[in-house]
Amino acid sequence: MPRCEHSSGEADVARIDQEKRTIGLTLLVVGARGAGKTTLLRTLRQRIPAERLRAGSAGESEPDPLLDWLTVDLGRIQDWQVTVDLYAIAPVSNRDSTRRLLFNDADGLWLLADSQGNRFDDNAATFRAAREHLVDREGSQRDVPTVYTWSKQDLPGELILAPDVLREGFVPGGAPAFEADLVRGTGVLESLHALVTLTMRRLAPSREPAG
Amino acid sequence: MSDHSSPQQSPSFLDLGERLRQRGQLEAALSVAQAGATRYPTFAAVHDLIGRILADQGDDEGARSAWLATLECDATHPGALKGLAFLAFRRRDFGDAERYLEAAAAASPRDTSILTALDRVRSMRPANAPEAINIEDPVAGLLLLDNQGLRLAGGLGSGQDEQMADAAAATAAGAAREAERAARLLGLGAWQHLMIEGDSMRTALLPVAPQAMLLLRRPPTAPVGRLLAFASRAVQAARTWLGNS
Amino acid sequence: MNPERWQRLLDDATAISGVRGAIVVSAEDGLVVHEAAVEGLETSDVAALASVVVRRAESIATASGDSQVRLCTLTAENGTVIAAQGEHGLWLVAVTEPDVELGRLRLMLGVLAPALG
Amino acid sequence: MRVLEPWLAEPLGELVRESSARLALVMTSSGQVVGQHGFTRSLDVMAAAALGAGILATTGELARLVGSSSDFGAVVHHGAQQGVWLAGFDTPRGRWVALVVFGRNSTVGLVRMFFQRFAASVREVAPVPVPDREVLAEGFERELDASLRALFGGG
Repeated sequence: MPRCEHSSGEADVARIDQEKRTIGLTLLVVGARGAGKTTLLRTLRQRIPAERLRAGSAGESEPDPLLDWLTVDLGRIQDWQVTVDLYAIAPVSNRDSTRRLLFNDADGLWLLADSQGNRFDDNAATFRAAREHLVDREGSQRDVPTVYTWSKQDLPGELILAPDVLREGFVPGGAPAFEADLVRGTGVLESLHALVTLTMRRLAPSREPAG
Repeated sequence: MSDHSSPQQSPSFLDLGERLRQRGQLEAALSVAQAGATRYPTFAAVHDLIGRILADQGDDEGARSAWLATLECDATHPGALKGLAFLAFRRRDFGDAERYLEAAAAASPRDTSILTALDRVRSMRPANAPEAINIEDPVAGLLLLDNQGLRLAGGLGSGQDEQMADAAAATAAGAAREAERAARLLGLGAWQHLMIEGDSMRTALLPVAPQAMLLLRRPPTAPVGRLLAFASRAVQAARTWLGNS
Repeated sequence: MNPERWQRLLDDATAISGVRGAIVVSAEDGLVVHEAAVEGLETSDVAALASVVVRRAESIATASGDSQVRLCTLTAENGTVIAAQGEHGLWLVAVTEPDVELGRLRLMLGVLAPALG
Repeated sequence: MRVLEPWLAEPLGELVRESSARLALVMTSSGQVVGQHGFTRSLDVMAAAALGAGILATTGELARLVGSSSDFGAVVHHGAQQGVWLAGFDTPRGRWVALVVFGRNSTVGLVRMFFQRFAASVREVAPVPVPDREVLAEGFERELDASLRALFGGG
């Protein structure tokens, strides 16, 4: 778990280390049980060059079903080394303290909806719970960059809801949403690309010590 | 097996050996006692009997070995402590004699013969005669150890085996660290000694060098002031020993 | 538990010339139970450090096959810490100047400490 | 031992060494870890930090409920084999919390003493936060986009 190794003392913002010139983003992947969080992370591991992946629970023999995670090294951008920590959290777990901490620290939210019609309520409940968890350390609601990914869009049409229906049901305002076939990887990298961009945009103008 | 190493009751060979010794039949007494020692190797009384027979024969070195063997079986055996005191007295080492008698007195506080002997030894010793210091003697009650808790030389004194000396060394190093830290953090400067007093023993722990310390162990009857004076000389002796090593 | 009696004991101990302060310490947790000290003595530090020294002294005694430790005296260049065992894990601890009447203090603490319980 | 900022290493090392601590955790009052010793699993660090900060907040609330003018300062759990010391302290970076787990070879008194020294040392050596200025230069997003495209294969 990379969090405590290179975090700034500030809460609720990305970890920016002025001395080492590093930026670390914490992104949470949230989805109902079976929506495809683990598959999504597995696909990222396959699609992103190995040298850009750092330790994650994939290194363990079996991914933790309650908390799967992954660190992606985005490389040097201008003179900043940027990394992204992705945490996939089960909607229900006995690790409330861990989850609370992750939601406190989250810079961006990746909401993954199972496109199957019969999972609509599960998705809704999960997203609602995520928003409830997304509070700052004083308990106020936080607004963080969010992208939506509709998984299982490769299933037969009679089983799934169309992207515009899902958008109508779940997406408030103009947040980006992507259709995805998690196994083949369609839409996954696009979603991450959008989320990282939105999150970094939120950081700008960011800060560093004067003088 | 306990019934092979130590008899339930005082066996008849002890009476026989003692009677033969008292009648002056020392060779016969010794063969009986040695047969008994073979049968019961960890029975303190049989080694004590051998010690007395050998002392009667004038074999002080043999007697000393037998009484040390007795103390290995029973660390506070008064007969062996008295015997060792007797041997020390005979070689006019009154300091050693006093030390063994002090240990015997601690083991048998109501034995007036020991207290009488102790008075006599003390009166024989010149008031300012220094007690002999032998850093390497395992029964001298001087244990030199390094700051990692490893024994460098000496032992805990009569009746305490090497294993126990090693255990004491291991704990003493930690105690020295705490003593040093407590004195320093309380603004008391460098520590000089830690004196530990209990019902059965007085123990002093002193720094000898940055890497070494000395544990000095004496019976509770040993006067504290004299113990510390001796400890101070022992530290010097230990420094010399370390220099020579 | 008798704080009034402890206070009397501590007053007796600190009445000896050269005694900077005296405290009742719980050796198990290294905390001050009662104190009578003069200025400049951090009694909580004394309790913490003295209790650790006492515990280490007890370890030496145990490893050497000796019985309970009754009195533990740490002598340093600029003073002495002396701890006497009372009942129920309580120790009477005094901190002194270097020129204290140590012989008298030893005897007094040895007599006073058993009354701690 | 791991610390977020190098200046914390020495005080934390001394706290651990002198108090014979088995585990130590230093965090902000909101549970953000700033240093730790002895934990081998990061998940445990995070959980301990969250729980520790939570416990201290809860006991502070309890102190207020029972009419205490300040919080309890420290919370101590004393078990048969090990104990836990949990206490808050003020630093130039705000209020922090230390959690120390100690075994039979230490005592509450010893941990308390070295915790106080640790807190004083942190107050002394912690750099005071200075005002910020903007950092991400113009063109950052463009470079980020290019980097992501390169990494994700044009995605």
